[in-house]
Amino acid sequence: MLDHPLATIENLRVEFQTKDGPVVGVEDVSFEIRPGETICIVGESGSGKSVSSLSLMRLIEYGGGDIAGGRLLFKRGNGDEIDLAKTDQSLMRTIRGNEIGMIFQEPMTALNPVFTVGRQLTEGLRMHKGLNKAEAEARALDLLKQVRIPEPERRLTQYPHELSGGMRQRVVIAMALACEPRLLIADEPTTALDVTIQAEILALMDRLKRETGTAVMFITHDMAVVAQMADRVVVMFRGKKVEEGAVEDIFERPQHNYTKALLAAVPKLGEMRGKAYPEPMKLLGKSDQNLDPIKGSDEVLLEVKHLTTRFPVKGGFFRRTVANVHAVEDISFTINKGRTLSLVGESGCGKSTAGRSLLRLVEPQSGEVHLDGKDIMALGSNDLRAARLDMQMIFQDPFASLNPQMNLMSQVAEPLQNYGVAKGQELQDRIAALFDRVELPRSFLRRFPHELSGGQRQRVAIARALALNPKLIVADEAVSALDVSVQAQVLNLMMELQAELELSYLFISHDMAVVERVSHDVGVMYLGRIVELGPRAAVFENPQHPYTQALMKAVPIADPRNRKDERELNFKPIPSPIHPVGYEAAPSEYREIGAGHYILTTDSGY
Amino acid sequence: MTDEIQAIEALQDNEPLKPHRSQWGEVWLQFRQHKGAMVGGSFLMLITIAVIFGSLIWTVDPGKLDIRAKDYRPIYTALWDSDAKTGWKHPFGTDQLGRDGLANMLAGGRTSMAVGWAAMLLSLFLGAMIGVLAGYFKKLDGPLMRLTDLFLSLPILPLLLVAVTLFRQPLRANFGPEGGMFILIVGVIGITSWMHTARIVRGDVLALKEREFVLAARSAGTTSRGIIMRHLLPNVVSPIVVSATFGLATAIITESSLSFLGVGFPSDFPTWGKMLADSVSRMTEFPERVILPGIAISLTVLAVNFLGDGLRDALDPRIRGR
Amino acid sequence: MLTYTIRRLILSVPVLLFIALIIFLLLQLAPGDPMAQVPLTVPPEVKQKMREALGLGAPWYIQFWKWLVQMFWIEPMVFIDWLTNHSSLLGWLPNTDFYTPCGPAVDGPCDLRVISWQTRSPVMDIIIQRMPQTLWVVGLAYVVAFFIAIPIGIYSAYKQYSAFDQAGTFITMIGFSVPPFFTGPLLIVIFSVYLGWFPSIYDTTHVVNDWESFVVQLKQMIMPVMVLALQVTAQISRFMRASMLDNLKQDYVRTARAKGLPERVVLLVHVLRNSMIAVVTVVALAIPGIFGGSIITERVFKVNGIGDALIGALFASDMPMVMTLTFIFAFLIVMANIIADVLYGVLDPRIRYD
Amino acid sequence: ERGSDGQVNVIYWQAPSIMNPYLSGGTKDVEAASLVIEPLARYDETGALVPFVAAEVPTVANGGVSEDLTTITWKIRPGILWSDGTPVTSNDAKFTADYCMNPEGGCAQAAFFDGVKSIETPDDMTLVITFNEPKPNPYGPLVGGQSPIIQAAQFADCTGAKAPECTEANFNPIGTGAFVVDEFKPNDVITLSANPNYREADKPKFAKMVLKGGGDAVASARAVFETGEMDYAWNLQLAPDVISKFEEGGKGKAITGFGPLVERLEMNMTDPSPDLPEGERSTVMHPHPILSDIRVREALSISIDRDLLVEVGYGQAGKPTCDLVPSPANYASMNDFCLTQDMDRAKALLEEAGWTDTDGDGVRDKDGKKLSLLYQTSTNAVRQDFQALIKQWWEEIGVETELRNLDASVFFGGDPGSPDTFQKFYADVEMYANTFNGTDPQQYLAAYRCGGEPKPSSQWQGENINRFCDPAYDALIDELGRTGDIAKRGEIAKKMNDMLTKDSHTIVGLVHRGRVSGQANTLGGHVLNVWDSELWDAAEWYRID
Ligand SMILES: Nc1ncnc2c1ncn2[C@@H]1O[C@H](COP(=O)(O)OP(=O)(O)OP(=O)(O)O)[C@@H](O)[C@H]1O
Ligand SMILES: Nc1ncnc2c1ncn2[C@@H]1O[C@H](COP(=O)(O)OP(=O)(O)OP(=O)(O)O)[C@@H](O)[C@H]1O
Ligand SMILES: [Mg+2]
Ligand SMILES: [Mg+2]
Ligand code: NI
Repeated sequence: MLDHPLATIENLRVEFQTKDGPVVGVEDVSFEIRPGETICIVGESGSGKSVSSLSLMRLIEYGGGDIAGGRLLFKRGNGDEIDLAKTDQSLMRTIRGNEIGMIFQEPMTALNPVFTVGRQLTEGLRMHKGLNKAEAEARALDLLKQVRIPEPERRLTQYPHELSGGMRQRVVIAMALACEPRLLIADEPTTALDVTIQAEILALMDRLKRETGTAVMFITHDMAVVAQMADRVVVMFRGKKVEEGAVEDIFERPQHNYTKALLAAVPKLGEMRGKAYPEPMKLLGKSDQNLDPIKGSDEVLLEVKHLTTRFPVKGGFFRRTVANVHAVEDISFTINKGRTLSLVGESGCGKSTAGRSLLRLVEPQSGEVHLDGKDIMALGSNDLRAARLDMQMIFQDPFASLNPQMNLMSQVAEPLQNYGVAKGQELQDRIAALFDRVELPRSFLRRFPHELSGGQRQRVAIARALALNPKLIVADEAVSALDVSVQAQVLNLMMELQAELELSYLFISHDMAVVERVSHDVGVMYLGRIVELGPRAAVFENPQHPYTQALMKAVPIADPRNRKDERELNFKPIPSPIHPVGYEAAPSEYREIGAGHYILTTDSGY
Repeated sequence: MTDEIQAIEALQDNEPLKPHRSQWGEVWLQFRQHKGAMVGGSFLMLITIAVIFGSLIWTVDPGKLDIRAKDYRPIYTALWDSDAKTGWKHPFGTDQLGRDGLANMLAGGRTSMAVGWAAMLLSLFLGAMIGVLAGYFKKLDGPLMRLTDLFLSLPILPLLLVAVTLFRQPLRANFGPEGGMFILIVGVIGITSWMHTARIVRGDVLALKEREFVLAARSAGTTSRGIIMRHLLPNVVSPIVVSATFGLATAIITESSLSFLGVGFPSDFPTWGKMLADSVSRMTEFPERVILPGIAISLTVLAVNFLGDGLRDALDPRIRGR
Repeated sequence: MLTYTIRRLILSVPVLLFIALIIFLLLQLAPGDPMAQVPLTVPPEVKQKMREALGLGAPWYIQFWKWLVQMFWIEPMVFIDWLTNHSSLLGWLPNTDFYTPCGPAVDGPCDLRVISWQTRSPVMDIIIQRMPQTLWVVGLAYVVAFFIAIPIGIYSAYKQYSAFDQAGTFITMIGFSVPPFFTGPLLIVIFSVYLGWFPSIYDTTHVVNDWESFVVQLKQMIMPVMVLALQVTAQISRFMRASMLDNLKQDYVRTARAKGLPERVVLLVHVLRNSMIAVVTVVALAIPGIFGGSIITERVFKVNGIGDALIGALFASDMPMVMTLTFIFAFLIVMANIIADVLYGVLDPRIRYD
Repeated sequence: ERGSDGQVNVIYWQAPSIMNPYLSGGTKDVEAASLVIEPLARYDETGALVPFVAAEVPTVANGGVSEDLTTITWKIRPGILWSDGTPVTSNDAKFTADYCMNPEGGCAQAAFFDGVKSIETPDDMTLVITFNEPKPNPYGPLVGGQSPIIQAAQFADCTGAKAPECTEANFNPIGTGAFVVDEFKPNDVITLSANPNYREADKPKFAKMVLKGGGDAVASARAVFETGEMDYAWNLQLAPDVISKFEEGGKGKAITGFGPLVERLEMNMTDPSPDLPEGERSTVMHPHPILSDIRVREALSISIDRDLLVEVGYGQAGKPTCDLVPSPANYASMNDFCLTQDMDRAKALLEEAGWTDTDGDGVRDKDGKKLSLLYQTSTNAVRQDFQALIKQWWEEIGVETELRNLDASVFFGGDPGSPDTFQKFYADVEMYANTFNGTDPQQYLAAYRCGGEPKPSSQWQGENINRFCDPAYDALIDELGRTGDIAKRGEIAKKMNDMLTKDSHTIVGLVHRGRVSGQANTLGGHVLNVWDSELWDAAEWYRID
């Protein structure tokens, strides 16, 4: 009985029509998913993971793709087996959302900007489960609580753009889980999430699987997550399945060269223990690597003092300001030339807002930002533009931050043209070189954002930020969507540039292992404040703030035999960063507990 | 298991690279593949060539009155009515004063097309510019939109009369009676018809500028000008294209009503709109006199519409190649 | 956004005054003479006397000031008096008597209302007299147009380049590019002359009080409504289609589909709401048009509504009438635009006003 | 039987705005008012006076007009009642005259009361009007559709500056005519019903009349001829082929009548060149460089084929003419010098005047100046056809012509600020039609007095549009004013007419235009009258079954 697969993918082939002729998204993939099983799909970025899953939903047609061959067998709730590849869309409609749920990779664009979260959540419930409005809302609230969104009641009435990247992702997850589907396709569901919440979500999925027998098709690049979750693993590479097997087998006895390379590239927490400075990763198969630690300089590049950013919360028909989101509350830090400061912290704690505030992409309420001695806050719009030559940003959601109507060449060329750095042939060469460095084929220069996989888009965003050789790069989850092999390359690239050009990074990430590898200093944020700030070694090896300690504990380990127990996780609910208009926040005060190692003494809410 | 793991090479192109094309190059390429756009475009081209060079082939003077040959029916009437007054001398018939229909269609088309296009482009330019500026720059929004309100509420007729009073003489002196009139008409139509476009574009821009890629462009140091030209305008082509189609039709029709007000071209200067308007009273007897210019206007507008569809699709990478 | 709305409303006062001033100056500057329709047999001296009697001799700022006083002080008094004395809504209030009409039997100070030069009667009375037919005909035409255009726009976007879409494109484009001064008489020739179904002349004195008279009313409205609706439908459906097309390719549509929502909901809820943002403008700009009437259609079918009053007044250079009508029109435009802007904010939460 | 024929529908495509002709002067308003209020006497279709409110038409013969032509005595018809039942008295008539002569009232018909010295009412039935000087034609005040009698009681408080404030009275005047106003919707529709106190017990035959306004001439014609919705349509100024096509509808016919209306070309005797400083353009300071030469004017005139113009533009409703005064017979010269087109002579005249085509471009020139004219008129389909035809003929004789058409409200409006009024005449030739009231052309001809031209100092007002000036003509004007004998007057007037046309070609007559109206076949009793209101005989109308 158990051997009766829920879904079988046989020789799937998907093609896309582009103006340069057809492109093969998936060449030949076959695997099956059994009820109650979690199958993880890992693989190179762009290998066809998302395309396979979209094909299973038959949504690929709407994106310009075409199932050119193969069968997609699915066993329905009533026992019938149908070939999804041939089912008509009206029948698919009763399957989608109800029997197969899907979590999308890019949370920003996946949500309708003009409807409240609550509306979008309840829709499917009322549709498939026939709930009335109140019931559906109750269930939606329940779902939001399950995905651990702080203040779920208020979120229901908020609009997607008012949520942080992670919160949006969790809304999308909640939406997919809403109808308790029999098959859940999760495309990088935890990519934008910090470890604590990731752990919660994984636990939630696990519970779902155990309790309702839901099968999960889990797409991720994060080997630690694979190790924690998977029953079986499918490895994909360049449009083909290259390996499949039980999770222990894959981890312990990888067969295919790619699988081996993948596993070898996984960064592990604790690897850097005892080392004072970050150093590039050793890449397999490459011999001529420079693995010197990157020291950086003692010269201050960026100095941030008492930075505070708040967003108004609107209510009522006329959407008046009723309160403020204290997204960033009195944070101060400095970054030296050639060094990396990482910001870690729970989703929604204000990391992105802090990064954006530095570039004044959102206007901070108060505070000072000095870049290389220049007072950023005082600049007029022209000077600000000039100043941005020295600081660039990689956005968290690469898809949303790329103009859908411009080809990648033009998008990467844009900053160069803006500042008149290069022209003509030189410009093209530079961009081609950038593409080489982020490991994208040059033919992609002619493509458009929607024709790329998530990871490929992210690499374009990185290339764009690197184009100008700025002094400071704010990298907001810059490598989170990349598979580990590419991630390692990109991280190495970033460090290489740092060593060469004395670049500084403000590195925003939730991946503690990555953070450990790249940073000189680490700031831990909680509810808009930095609760702990200090040299990486000090913070990682000797976390003092209770929140930091909890965070460290939640980091998953890439070992299938060492799974974390759900019971180990216990997090406090996150308090609200929203305060009524006129609320005075207390200033942040710190205690120095070691050389340059500070912890917050003001009540942070944790 | 000690055998060396091979490094994973980056994805390589397996075909030689095609040369890079600019954004507009891409659009053009795409545009050329759009069936509707090509049909519309070639039709428009045909009409344009016909009205520009047609008079070289059909050399009859459109203003020439031949009262004996008045009220000729178009040649096709002979198909069902052998008694009809037809002849190859006047394939499209003649009007009540014996002016040749075909020659008038050609000459009228020249004026109508010129006025239509020029006025439409002017109004689009004004509309798109004001709309984008108002939507993008918060400071300009108020003043520009109030300006739009003002223009929307100005009564057109007095405005026209004032324009004529003030500008006809100087324009006539500088550009001749017809050239001066052309500028005046185009100016007047353009200036009184940009407001819808402006408001629609502004509405779209207001929403667009909150998108993250605009933020990203700003952080990449794109100037406001660049953001407008590269990121906002291509994303608002849809409404602009629709406005363009309507703008063309309205301009052609408006031109004809202008000449009633004595603001338009001299009465012996044919245009499609005027031919249509003049013949309405003889609609039942000589339907061709309304239908021919009517069809010409409609088809031109239709062609522009298809062209616009093509342009929009061409600018939209998601529909490309499909 | 309430502050925004209030600010806009307050700001609209000087804006409207400014618009009034500009319109007034424009009308002053425009050539044209209220005596143009007086036959040439009337000697110029007499015409000059008549002009003076109309108050044309006074400098423009005095004329403007007079108009302002009449429009914003005296007319409201008349209106309040009417409300408290005659209207069923506020008739229960004690009768007020702010307005002292001029005319026989009154000596001493009296209030002069805005008087039309053509008819020598209060402009407001004429406007009120003409409003019903304009609202009936033009209003109905817009309503019909909305109800036809929105579905057409949605469906042709959804099935882009289908036969339906192509046919729709064809018809709307023809419909728009053929002017009403042609379609109007065409309909009359077909339906009034050949078929004899509908009257070619609209009877403004017709009173609807039973089914039969309602049918008569319907018959006389059908043709003007059709002519107008054709134009409006063309416009709105095109904008609707374009806007829908833009939104259909967004990612959230995929999410909505992934939820298993039926296409109807995907289109009519998710895409439509986003598309409406652009269409709201078109609709909002059309609303003043309903009150402004339609010049050509009203003329062709002799509906004699507001549009006809305006064009008649323009040709007769009836300054007070033109001024008042255009001002009311300007007022409606400003208000409609405020509503549209507020609606943007409501429809699209990303748009921020403060 | 009064009211036995139900309802009659009349369409005026220019809708009446007011029922008081003293406040409007617009033809449509005068005619609508004529249904309700009546003058002492009207002109009939032959141009003869017939008494209406008066008992008879006073003449020198019957002693009603004094021998010295300075007083006229009217007797009110006995027993005549206002529609409210009160009797009409001479006091009403006197009141009407005072009403219009009030300098603050801006009376549109003030010209009819010109030269009135005093008005007395010796008794309720007698009205004596005394003039300042002998009036050869004393039938101005209170005669004809333009100056009907209004009720003193109704308008008592509406005199002078207060005149416009009496909306109610202006819309619903109490009168003696066949109908009374039930509802007046300005510029839209007037509903009237039979006057219960009308002086003839069995009239009017129609119980109701609806006078609908709006639309255009084509639509009105259609309503009468094709759909039959309307019984009578006013002023169908349409091309003859259009009208005859409509008549095929079979529901009605076009009726025509001729007054003194002449479509003419006016030659500008002064220089309209834009190069002149403002204030000197088109003034007597600068004679016209081309048109001052009579030979050019004559050439322009005789190169026109008037028969063709009539055929194209007016058909039955037009006759070719060379005159300014084409009727009545007593005053009409009936010149025929221009009636045959003579291109050769025209060319010869131009040659003679020194205009030759030296550069072979088809346009004559002299001293390096082209023979090029700007020809303007008001916008109207027939006029545009005329322009096209005339331009063609002129180009044939080597005259380059630029056409301009202007909105009628601007062209005929006297706005001194506009360059486009017919008075300012910033063109070389202009075309329009004009006529005179009643049957006497004295005032009409008097317009062409030296100094009577529009000029900056007179705010561009004035009737001498051509800027014609001839002392001999001025002398004739004075003589005509003094002459009472009808035959003698005719002679003088003809001479004056000839001076303007045949002898100088200053005014080039084109078409003697008639009025065309449309009448349903089922409407009887109507005679088209061009000398008075078209609705003058509404009391006689009846329905033919
Ligand atoms: N609409 C499209 N048009 C053309 N090519 C496409 C399109 N969508 C995807 N592709 C291509 O198909 C391949 C597979 O993409 P897919 O999105 O499945 O990758 P993925 O495995 O999900 O990668 P990632 O981990 O980076 O998200 C990629 O090479 C991508 O460039
Ligand atoms: N435009 C906005 N309007 C209102 N609130 C906002 C807006 N943008 C962000 N917020 C709020 O500010 C807080 C911080 O958001 P931010 O995006 O900085 O989080 P983050 O740390 O980047 O989280 P994540 O890791 O999930 O991306 C959140 O509570 C979010 O809801
Ligand atoms: Mg993917
Ligand atoms: Mg973030
Ligand atoms: Ni990750």
